[in-house]
Amino acid sequence: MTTAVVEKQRSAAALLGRLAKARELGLLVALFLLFGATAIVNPRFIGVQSLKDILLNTAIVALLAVGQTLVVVTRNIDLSVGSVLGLSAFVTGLLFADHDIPIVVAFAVGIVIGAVCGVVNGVLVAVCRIPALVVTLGTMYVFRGIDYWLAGGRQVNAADMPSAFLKIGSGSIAGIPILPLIALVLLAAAAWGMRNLRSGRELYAIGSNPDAARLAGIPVGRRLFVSFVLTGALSGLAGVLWAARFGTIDATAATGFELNVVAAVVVGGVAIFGGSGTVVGAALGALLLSTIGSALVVLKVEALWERAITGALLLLAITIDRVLAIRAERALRASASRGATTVPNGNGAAPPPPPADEPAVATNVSEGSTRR
Amino acid sequence: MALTRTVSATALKRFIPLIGKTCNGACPVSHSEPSRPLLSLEGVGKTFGALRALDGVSLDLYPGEVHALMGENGAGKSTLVRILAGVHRPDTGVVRLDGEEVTFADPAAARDAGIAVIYQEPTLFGDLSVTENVFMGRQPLGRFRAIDRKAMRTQVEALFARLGVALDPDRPASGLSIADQQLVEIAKALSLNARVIIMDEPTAALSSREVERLFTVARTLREDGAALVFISHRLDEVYALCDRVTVLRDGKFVSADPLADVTEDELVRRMVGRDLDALFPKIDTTPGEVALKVERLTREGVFTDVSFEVRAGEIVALAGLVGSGRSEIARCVFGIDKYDAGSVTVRGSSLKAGRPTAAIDAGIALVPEDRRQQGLVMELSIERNATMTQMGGLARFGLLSGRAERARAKEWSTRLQLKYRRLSDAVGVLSGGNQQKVVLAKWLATQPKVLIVDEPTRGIDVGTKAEVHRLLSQLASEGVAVLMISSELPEVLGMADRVLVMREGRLAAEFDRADATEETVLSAAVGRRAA
Amino acid sequence: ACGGTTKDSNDDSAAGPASSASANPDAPLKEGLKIAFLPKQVNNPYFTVADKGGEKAVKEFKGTYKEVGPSDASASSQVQYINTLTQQGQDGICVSANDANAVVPALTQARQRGVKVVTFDSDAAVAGRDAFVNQADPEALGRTEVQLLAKQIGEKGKIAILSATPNATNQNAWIEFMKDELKKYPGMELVKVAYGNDDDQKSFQETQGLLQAYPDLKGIISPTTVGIAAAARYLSGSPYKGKVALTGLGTPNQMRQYVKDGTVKQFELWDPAKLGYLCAYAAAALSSGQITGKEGEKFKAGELGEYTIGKDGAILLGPPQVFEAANIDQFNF
Amino acid sequence: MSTTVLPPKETSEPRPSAFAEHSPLRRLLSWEGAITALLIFAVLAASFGVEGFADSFNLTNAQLDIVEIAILSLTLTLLVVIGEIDLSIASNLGMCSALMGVLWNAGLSIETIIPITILVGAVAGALNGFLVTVLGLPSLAVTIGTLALYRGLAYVLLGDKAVADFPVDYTSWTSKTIGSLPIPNPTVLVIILAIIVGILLHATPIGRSLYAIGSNKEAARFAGIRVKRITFWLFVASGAFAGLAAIIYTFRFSSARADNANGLELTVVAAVLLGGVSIFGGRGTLPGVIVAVLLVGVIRNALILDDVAPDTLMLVTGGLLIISVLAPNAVTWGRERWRLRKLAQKAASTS
Ligand SMILES: Nc1ncnc2c1ncn2[C@@H]1O[C@H](COP(=O)(O)OP(=O)(O)OP(=O)(O)O)[C@@H](O)[C@H]1O
Ligand SMILES: Nc1ncnc2c1ncn2[C@@H]1O[C@H](COP(=O)(O)OP(=O)(O)OP(=O)(O)O)[C@@H](O)[C@H]1O
Ligand SMILES: [Mg+2]
Ligand SMILES: [Mg+2]
Repeated sequence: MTTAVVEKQRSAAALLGRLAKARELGLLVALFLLFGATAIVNPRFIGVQSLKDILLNTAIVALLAVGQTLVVVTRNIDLSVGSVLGLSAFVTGLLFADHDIPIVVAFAVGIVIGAVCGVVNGVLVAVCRIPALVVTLGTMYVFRGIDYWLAGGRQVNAADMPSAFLKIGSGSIAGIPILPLIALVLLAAAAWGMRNLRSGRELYAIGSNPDAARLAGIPVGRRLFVSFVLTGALSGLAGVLWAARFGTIDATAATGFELNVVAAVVVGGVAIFGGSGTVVGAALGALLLSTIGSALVVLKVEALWERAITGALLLLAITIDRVLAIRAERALRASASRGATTVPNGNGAAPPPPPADEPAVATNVSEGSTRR
Repeated sequence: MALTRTVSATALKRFIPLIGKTCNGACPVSHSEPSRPLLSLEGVGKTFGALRALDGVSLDLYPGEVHALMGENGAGKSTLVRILAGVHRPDTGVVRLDGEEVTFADPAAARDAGIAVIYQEPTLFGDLSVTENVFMGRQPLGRFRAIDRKAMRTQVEALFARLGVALDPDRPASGLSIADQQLVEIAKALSLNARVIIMDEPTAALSSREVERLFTVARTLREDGAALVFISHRLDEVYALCDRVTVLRDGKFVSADPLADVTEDELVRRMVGRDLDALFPKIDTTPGEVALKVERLTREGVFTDVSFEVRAGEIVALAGLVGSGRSEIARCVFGIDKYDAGSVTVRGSSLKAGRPTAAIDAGIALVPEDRRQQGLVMELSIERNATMTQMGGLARFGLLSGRAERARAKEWSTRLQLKYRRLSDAVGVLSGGNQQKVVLAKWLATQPKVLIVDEPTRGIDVGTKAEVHRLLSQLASEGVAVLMISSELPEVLGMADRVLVMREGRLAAEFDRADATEETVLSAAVGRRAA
Repeated sequence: ACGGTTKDSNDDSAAGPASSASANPDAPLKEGLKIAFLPKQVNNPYFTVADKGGEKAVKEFKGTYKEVGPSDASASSQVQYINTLTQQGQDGICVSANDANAVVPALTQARQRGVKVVTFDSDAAVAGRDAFVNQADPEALGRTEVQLLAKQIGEKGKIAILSATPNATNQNAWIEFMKDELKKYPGMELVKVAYGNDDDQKSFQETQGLLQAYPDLKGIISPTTVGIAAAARYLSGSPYKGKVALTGLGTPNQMRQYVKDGTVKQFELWDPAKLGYLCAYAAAALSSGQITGKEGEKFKAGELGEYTIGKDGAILLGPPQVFEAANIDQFNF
Repeated sequence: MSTTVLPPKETSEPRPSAFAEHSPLRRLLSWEGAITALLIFAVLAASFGVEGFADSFNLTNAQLDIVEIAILSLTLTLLVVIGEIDLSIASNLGMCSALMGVLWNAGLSIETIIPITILVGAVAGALNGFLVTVLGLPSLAVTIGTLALYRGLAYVLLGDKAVADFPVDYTSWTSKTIGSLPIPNPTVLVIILAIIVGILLHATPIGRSLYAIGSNKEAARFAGIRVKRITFWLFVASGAFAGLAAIIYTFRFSSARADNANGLELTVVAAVLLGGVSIFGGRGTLPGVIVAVLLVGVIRNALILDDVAPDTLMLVTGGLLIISVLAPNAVTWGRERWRLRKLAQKAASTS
C-alpha cells in the first residue's frame, strides 16, 4: 500500500508542478491562439515587421514585469516603477540635451538613479518595516514630484539625443530588435537566478511565509532590500530604453504605467500574495497584454473597447488560474490516502519496524502504561 | 546522507551527565565533571512590554544528553528556546557556547553555531516543495553556485528513510497535516547535523508510532554526542527519553536534576508550585434529553455514514487515529464545512448545514483544535476575543458599549483564572494555556447546550489541564452535553461517559465508560479485535 | 420619463452673468493687472511655451503674471485651481479647459466676483468665459490638413486619422471639417479614426496597428502633437518610411528630426507663444474695460496688432504656420 | 446556564496603571490623536499664514474638493479593515457618471437616473464581491482588473461624448450652502453618511466583526461571523457609494464623461492609509480616516492658495503618506531602545 500511496501523492504533486508550468504553457497557447485568430483576419499580423513591432512594444513593460516579479514573490509590491522610469528617462534626456554625455554614461546614470530610488523603497520596507504598498504609493508621488521639479515643463526631443542612442530604441542586431534582446538577456538571467540561486529561492520562501523565513535564518531584510534595489535598477534601465525608444520625453513619461506592469505580472501567474510565480510567466503576461493591444487595433475593434477587454481578460486570467488551482488541490486531496503519512516500512528504509503488536494510534498514552 | 555526527570524539560518547540533585543551575560545573557544558545560559532575562517572560534563568547543556525543559504554559520555555535560536536577544545574562560568550545576532548565526530548533508552531513555506523546505537557506551548491537539485533530493530521501516517513519530497508543503508538517520540521533539524537540537513540543501532533520513531532518532543523536532539549507537557514522554530536567515557573528557574532523582509527583509540584488535585475529576451525572443527534452524516472522501447522539449532562469522547476524521465531523456539525448527506438535530430541531450562526443560535459551541488559527484573533484584545461570540447579546438597540464588553470579559477571565495583564492586551501575548482559556471563555459565555471541544488540552500544562477537565466535568453536571475529541487516551478514558471510536472516516465502535479500556479503544481504532 | 426632470422638460438657460457694462475702446490698459495662466496641465511643454508668451505680454503691460495648474489633465483638479485663483482676486484668468463644461460653474463664480475669463487653445462653454482666443479656425485647420496630405499623396488612396482622446473637443471639431473637406477628394478614403490618447506609446502602437490593418494606407493625419511625433517615430524606423505620408499638428522641435530624415514633408501649427501672448492681452483688455467680449469689438494686442472679436466672443489668432525642411530651423519651440 | 464554573481563587488582577485602557493620555499618543493635532495645526497655520484661506468662499470650495474622496473613503475604510481593497472605485465612479449621461440623453428623468446609477454602482461592486468571496480571488488582483474593465465600459457607454445639460436645480444643489454657513449641501450628506458608517464600524456587532475578519478570517468564521457574506456586502456598499459619488461628481461639474475621476482611487487609498488604517486589515478607525481626508484637503487647498507648485504638492502627498506609517514605527522603536537602555543601566548598577 505504501508505495501506491506515495506514487499517488507523487502524481498529484506532479500534477501541481505541471499546472505551474501549465501557466506558462497556457500563456503560450493563448498567445498562439491570439496570433492565429488575428492572422486569419490579417496575415500581416504575423509578418516579420509586425512581430518585431510587438516585441519592441513588449520589451520595456516586460523588463518592468521581471523587476516587479522580484518584489511580488516576496509578498511585496512596487507601485513606484512608473515614476522611477519617468525620472530616469527624463534625467537621461536632460543629460544628453545639456551635457552631451556618452551613451554608456547615460545607461549608467539611468541605472544608478533607478537603484537609488530602489534603495529608498528598500530602506523604508526592509529597515523601517513599512508595508510596501504604502511605501511605494508614497514614493510614486515623491519620485514623480522630483521629476516634475527637475523638468519644470521642459521637454527633451529626439533631436537633442545622439542618433546612435536612438538607434538602440528602434534598431536591430542580426534582424532582431535590440530592445527585446536586452530584455531577453535580463529575463534569462533573472529566471536562472530565481530558480538556481539560494537567494532566488529565498525570495520565494520570504513570500510564502515571512516569519518562517526569519526563523530559517534567511536575512529577510537584506533580501527584500536587494530585490527593491534590483527592481529600481531595472526600472532605471527601462527609463533609459524608454528615452531611446520614444525620443520625446517630458516629466509625465510612463504615468500610470505601474498598473500595466502589475497587470502583466498577475496575468503571468505571479501570485499577488507572494510565494509563487516566475519571471518568465510575468514576461509572457506582458507579451500577451501588448499583443492583445496590437491585435485589437488590427482586428479593427473599436478603440473604445480596448480597455474594457484588457480588464475582462485580466479577470479571466486570474479566474482560470484559481479554478485550476482548486482542481489541483482536490486531486491532491483525493489521492492522499487518509492516515497514510507514516508508513512502517517506508521505502524499505533501515530503521526496524516497530513491534507488530503496538498499534499506531493517535494517542500518547500518559503514565507510560503502553510503553514497555 | 550521512547523519552521523562527525564531531563525536570518543571522550564524549556515551557520556551520561552526573550532576548533584541539589545543584541549582547557576552552580558552577564541578571539577570532577568529565566535560564542560556545550551550551549554557547564565542569568538570562527577557521582558516583553511589562511582562517578565524570563527572569535570571540558567541552563547547562552537556553533549550526549537529552534535557527536558518543563513548566506550565507561559513559564517561558518557548521564550528560552527563541533566545537559544537567536530569535530574541536576552535583555540580561549571557549565552556561552563551548565556554565562550556568544551573541546570536539572528537565527542564521545560531544555526551556523550548530543549533537546530524545531519550533512549537510549524514554520513551513507552503508554496515550496517539501525538499526545498528542508534545505531552505542551505541548499547544496553545484557549479556556478547554483543549487544542486539532485544532491538535495538524495539527501532528503535519505532523511525521510531514516525517519520512516513516506512523504513525496516534491509535493508542496501546503496541505500537509499538522503531523506531517512536524515531520518535515524534524527532518529539517536533522539535516543540520547540529550539535544542539531543541525540540519545542514536537510530539503534540504526532501519533505514538511517530513519537517512537522520533525517540529512536533522538537517542541515536544522543549517542553521537549531540545535546538535545526536549519540551513536552507529557510526563511519560519526558521520562521515556530524557536524562535531566530543568523546571521553570513564571519565568524563573526552579530546579535542574537528573530525571531519575525526581518523581512524577515531585516534578508536577515543582512546575505548578502546589499539589495537584485529582487528574480526572469526573462527576457522575445522569444523562438527560438527547441534546445533539447526528444521523448518517457523510462528507465525501472525509467521513461516511456517521450517526451518534449526545445527551444533556453527558461527556461523549470521540477517539481515533490522527486523521480519522474526527475534527471534520466537528466542523460539519458546527457548520464550518458542508456535509453531503445526513442530518444534525439539536434538541429536537434540525440544523441548517453550513451555517455556524445557526449552530450557535441552536446552542452549539465549538472549541477548535488549532487555537492560533481558528480559536483566536491574535491581534485583538482579550476582551474582544472573549466577547466575540456574544456581541449580538451584548448590544442594546443594536449598539455595543465597551463597558458591557469589558464587564463580560472580566467576569469570564476571573472564572477561568486567566493570567493576564490588561484585558486590552492582544491575546497573542498570552501563553498557550491562557490562550486556550480565552477560547473556552468565549464559548462558555454563550451558555451553550452542546459543547464540542476538539483537543481541549493540546499543548496545555498539567495544572491547566486539570482545570479544564474539572471545568468540563462541571459543565456536564450542569446539564451541558459535551462532545470531546481527544488524542490522549487517559483523558478519553478518564473523562468520558461514552467513547465513540472513529476509523478511516467511519464510526468503528462505541463503548460505555465501564467497557472502555485502553485495549478496547485502541483495537477499535486500528481495526482489530480486542486481544 | 414620468413627470420627473428629463432632458425635454429641462430647457436649460444657464447663461453666465450678462456683461451689462459697455465697452470703452479708448480706455488705457491698466497697470498692475494680475493675470494668471491655467493650462490643462502644467509640465506640458506646449503649454509651457504658450504661457511663456503670456508672460511676455503681461510684462509688456506691467502686470503680474503667474502660471498655476494641476499635474494631471483632469477637469476636477482644474476647478480647484479656478476657485483658488478666484479667491486670490486675480483680474484675469487665461485658461485652457480640460472639460468644456466641468469648469463652467467655477468660471461663472469667478466672473461673478469680477474676474475676467479668457479661454485659449481649448474652449469652455460660452456661458463660462468672456472671450476665447482661438488658435486656428477649426474649419481652416481641418481643411488645410487634408489639403496638405492630398498634395503629398496625389489625392489618391486610403488615409487614416490619429487623434488624441476620443473626447478631445478640439480634435473632434477639426475632424468634422476634415471629413467634410474629404468629400472634395473622391480618390481619398478615410478608413479609420484612431485614438492615441495623447499617450506616446499608445499613439505609437496605434500607428503600427493602422499600418497592419490597412497595408495600403497612403497617409495619416495626426492633429495632435503627441500623435504626430509618435507616428513619425514609428514610420522613420519602419519600412513605411517615405511611403506613407504623415501630416498634422506638431511642434518644430519634436518634428525636426523627422522632417530632416524625410519621414515627414510638411506639417503645421500655430505658434503657441503667440497664442498665450494674445490671450494675456485679451484678458487685460477685458479687465481694463476696452472690450466686453461682444462681437465686433476691437483691441490691440501688443506686437501682434489689432484683433476683432468674432462670433460668441471668439478671437482668431490667424492662419497656422506650415513647417517644412526649408523653414523648420527658424523655429525653436 | 448559571455557571459557577470555578471558584474564584487568587485572581491575577492587573494593577491599574497610568496608561489605563482608554485614558486620554493614551488616546493622544495614538495615531488618530497625532493626526488630529496635525490637522488643527494645519488649519491654524493656514488661517494665519495663507491669505484668503479662512474665507467662507474658499472654505466652501475646499470642502467640495474632497466630497468624493470622503464618500469613497468611508466604504474603503471598511474594506481595508477586513483586509481587502477596492481599487476599482474611481473607475466605477466614471462608469456610473457615463451611464448618467447615456440615460439622460435617452430621456429618462433625473429622479429615475439617480437610483439606477446607485444600483449599477452596487452591481459593479457585487461583481468584485462575487469574484473575491465565491472564487476566493485576492481583491487586489480582482479590483485591478475591474479598474480597467469599468473604465473601459465607461468609454464604451459614452465614448468620446460629454453630457453637460443636466438640470440646473440639481447641479446647483451641490454648491448651495446651508443658510449663510460655509457648509455646502454635499458636506451635509457626507456627515450623515460618515455618522452612519462610523456607528456601524465602531458600535455594532457587525463593525466589531470586521476587525476580527481583518485579523484572522478563519478564526472569525469559527466564531460564527459570516465572513463571506459580510465581505460581499461591503463590496456592494463600496460600489453603491461609488455610484453616489458619481452622481455628486456629475452634478458638481455638470459633466458626465467617461474619464471622470480618473486616478482618484490612489488618492482615496492614500487618505485611508494616512488615517491609520492598516493595509493588512484589522486596525484603523473611521474618525482617523475622516481627519486624514480633511488634512489632505486643507493642506492641498492651502498650498495651492499659496501658489505652491504641483511638484511640491506631490512631494507633500507622498511624504505625508510615508511618514504616517513611519512615525508610529519610529515611536515604538525609540521606546524599545529607551527601555533596553534603562534595563542595561539597571543591570550595570546592580552588578
Ligand atoms: N513576542 C512576545 N511578546 C509579548 N509577550 C510574549 C511574547 N512571547 C512570549 N510572550 C509571553 O511570555 C511568556 C512566556 O511565554 P512562552 O511562550 O515562553 O511560554 P511557554 O512556556 O512556551 O508556554 P507553552 O507551554 O504554553 O508553550 C508568556 O506569558 C507569553 O505570553
Ligand atoms: N490543515 C490541513 N490541511 C490539509 N489537510 C488536513 C489539514 N488538517 C487535517 N487534514 C487532513 O484531513 C483529514 C481529516 O483530518 P481531521 O483533522 O478531521 O482528523 P482528526 O481525526 O481530527 O485528526 P487530528 O487528531 O489530527 O485532529 C486527514 O487526512 C488530515 O490529514
Ligand atoms: Mg511554548
Ligand atoms: Mg483533529
